[in-house]
Amino acid sequence: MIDKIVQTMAAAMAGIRDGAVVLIGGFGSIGQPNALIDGLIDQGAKELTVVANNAGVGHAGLARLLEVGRVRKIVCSYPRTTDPVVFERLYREGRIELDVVPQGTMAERLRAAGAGIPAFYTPTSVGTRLAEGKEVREFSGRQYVLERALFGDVALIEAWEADRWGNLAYRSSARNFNPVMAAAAKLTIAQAQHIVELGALDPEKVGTPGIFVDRVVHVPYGEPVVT
Amino acid sequence: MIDKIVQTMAAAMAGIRDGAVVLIGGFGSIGQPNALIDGLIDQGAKELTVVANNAGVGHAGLARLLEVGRVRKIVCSYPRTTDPVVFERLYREGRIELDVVPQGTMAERLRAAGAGIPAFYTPTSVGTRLAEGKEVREFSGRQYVLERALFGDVALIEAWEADRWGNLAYRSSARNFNPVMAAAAKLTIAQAQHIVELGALDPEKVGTPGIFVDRVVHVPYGEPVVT
Amino acid sequence: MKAHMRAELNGLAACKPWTRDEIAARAARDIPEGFYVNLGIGIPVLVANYVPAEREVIIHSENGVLGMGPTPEPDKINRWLINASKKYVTLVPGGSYMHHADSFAIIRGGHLDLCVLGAFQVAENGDFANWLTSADDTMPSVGGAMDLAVGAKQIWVLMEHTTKTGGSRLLRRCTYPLTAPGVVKRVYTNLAVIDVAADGFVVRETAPGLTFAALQDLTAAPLRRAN
Amino acid sequence: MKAHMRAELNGLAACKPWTRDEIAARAARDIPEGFYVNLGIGIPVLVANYVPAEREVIIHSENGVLGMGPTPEPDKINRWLINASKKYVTLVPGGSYMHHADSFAIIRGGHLDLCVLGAFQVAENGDFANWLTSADDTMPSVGGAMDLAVGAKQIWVLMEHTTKTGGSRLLRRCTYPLTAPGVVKRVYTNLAVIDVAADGFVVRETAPGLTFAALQDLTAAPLRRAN
Repeated sequence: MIDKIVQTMAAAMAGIRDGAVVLIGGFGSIGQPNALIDGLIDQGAKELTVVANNAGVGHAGLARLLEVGRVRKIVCSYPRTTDPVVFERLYREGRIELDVVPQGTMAERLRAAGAGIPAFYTPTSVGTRLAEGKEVREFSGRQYVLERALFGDVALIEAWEADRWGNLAYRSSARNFNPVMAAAAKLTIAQAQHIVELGALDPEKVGTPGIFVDRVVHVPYGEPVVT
Repeated sequence: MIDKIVQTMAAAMAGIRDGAVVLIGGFGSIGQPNALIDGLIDQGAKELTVVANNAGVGHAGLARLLEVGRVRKIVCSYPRTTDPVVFERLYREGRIELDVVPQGTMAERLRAAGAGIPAFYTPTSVGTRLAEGKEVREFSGRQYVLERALFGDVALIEAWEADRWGNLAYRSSARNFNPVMAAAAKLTIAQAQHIVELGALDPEKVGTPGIFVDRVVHVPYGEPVVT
Repeated sequence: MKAHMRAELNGLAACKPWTRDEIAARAARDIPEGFYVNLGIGIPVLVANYVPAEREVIIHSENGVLGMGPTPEPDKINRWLINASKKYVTLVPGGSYMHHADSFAIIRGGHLDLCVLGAFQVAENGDFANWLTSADDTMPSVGGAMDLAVGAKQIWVLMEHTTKTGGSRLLRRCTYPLTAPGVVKRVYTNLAVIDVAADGFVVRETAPGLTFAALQDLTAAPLRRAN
Repeated sequence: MKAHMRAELNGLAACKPWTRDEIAARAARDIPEGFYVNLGIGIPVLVANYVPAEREVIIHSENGVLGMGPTPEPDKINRWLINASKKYVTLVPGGSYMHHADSFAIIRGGHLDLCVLGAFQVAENGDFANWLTSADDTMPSVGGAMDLAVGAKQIWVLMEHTTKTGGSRLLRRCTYPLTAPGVVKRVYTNLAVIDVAADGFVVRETAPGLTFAALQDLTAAPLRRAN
């Protein structure tokens, strides 16, 4: 019997190595797998490259991962938040590397990684400093930059419901980056508010089929707090 | 009030020009918009390029569109069917052009067209005759071919449910090419078995949001027949 | 005394600049029914409050919401539903959710009729800058702005006409790093509604009591009157 | 009398070649629990019937079905649910539906553990041909074969060992146009189970009563015995 549900956070985090590229779902705090981030802190992997839309708020979740010094580099679209105190200090002190990627390009690069597309052309950022040094090519009279797939060694995902095959369903705008990140990593770990019986999820609204998910942890934390 | 539901097939087909590239949804007869194909035959546009997974079975639907001489070229992955009599004759007589595209490449080229990606690299077909004459490029030690987005002037789509904003929900494997084609065309026309009130579709399982749909026709034809 | 300050004293004595809400309301008036619109952070998000109730305009939020409704009553908040500014919103009947790659496929693929963005600077050639105020910003945050700028069919900018120190935000050429070149179609400021035509800025409307000459004095690029 | 016909008389007198169902059953035995598998048209689809009921193997069909179950009872057919061979199938609990681009993202993105395909020819270097029997086929139909061939983690071929006229389908080099170069890992025929190793074909098992020498006589490429 396939059972991807793991009973301890330690089991969920097993095997994550120093230097790993870690994709972290969420848009702000909605859909962000905070319990898994805390699990990763306890697990101890360091020198990480984190890919996430933001760079942490206050001192919890992603900000805490940065604060305890585990992140060498962050790839994100929008480090500015209501309280980016941790990232700001590390960045100013030159203790963290920042790679700013347009949000849609980040989403598409992750999607490409999951879909077996090594590279694609996009109009986004042409003629701006974010296209500097990149290959630019014309198709049908318009210019596009070449962007590469963005793979993860690990993806940390948050979902609303999960079953033992790792099928995930999301809730409202908490879907965001989670499905593309789940497909883009070698090892995908999901936290879910609810574990349901196999067959309980509507097959028309599975947001991430279990083929993309390796481990599921039950984390019924209740309502997220917008930060 | 936005109302994309049209009352006549003539209104649904208005403006389709000779020479148009017409994307036709479906995998075999499941999810294939046969009523719209008949409407297109009545409308009269000719010299069409049709993009569809198959090339018609027997003498109905897509096969009939071919048989009445409206199709100059077909782009498909699998012309061989249980009864490809019409396509086979036209092709042998040199009266129709055939462009065979691997099924996944076809799906991805359509998805790219809808997503603003003019071109991408794929490993599919490298080292085969379908890659002949195409740009091949190496990424991380593996070879890939460059494929271009595949745009439609018109898309003919079949859905299970639709509302007046053009939101579509699909049923089981009838989803297939319909969502990517809906997004890849300038003018997208959908036939739906059921018209529902705005708000009746579950927002978590809208298969095609109305932004991709221009016109909806109510065609409650019942059960499809596998051919 | 600098030219713009003299102009402020001369031309603005009798002038009532539009408030932020009035700028938003003025732009809302120009959005036709049936438009699919994305509203950026700042004054743009206020536009949603001013679309007439009987006019159906469908609002997209890049974090995966199509059909965004107004701020919920405090006791009716769905804590999984936020907009791109990370504020609680609602979903209107006919709305739907999608993941980030699908959301940016809508944006990049040219499916939005309009995107309304804030900006630091707009140039007479349609270039604009809204993500970095100088070359050495410590928190370069691009978000989805570059994708929206090149993807939507039309870009409007809503902003204050001048900086806090009175400098013009409308320029011959942007001095801040670009978000995208040549895309802005119209600018709504607290002082005027200005089209960006092939040959530069064209004033369509000025705030009550503001003369064309006074507006020109406050603007660091030549203005033309609309015919 | 040709060599292969002599061999047939000599070596096959006492031999009981496996039937199509036995080939499928033999392959099914080798599929581990938890594998995500795509089954091609022909003998491969029969594999689904022989996976032991207690072993969970998740079957993918490229037309957007993950978790395909057996043929339904005639009175329980869902007429919107077919497989890639356009036959009615079922969905198992835990199954889900997706559109074609997402389905081929699973395929191309390397998420399938195994793809079992039919073929006309397999070469000792792992090349195989399964879509065109000659250079001038009137109905070149590639379907999803090329995507599957390069996308799945492992490719097995199930086929008759020889053609109807007795020619070997296992060759030093393919003479038909390739589906993909260098991808086949194992071949199950009616006469043997053969690995495709770095240095060519390695026989793991032969049909009851068939000698290695007789098998070699029927095979147009050198065979080695497994250690």
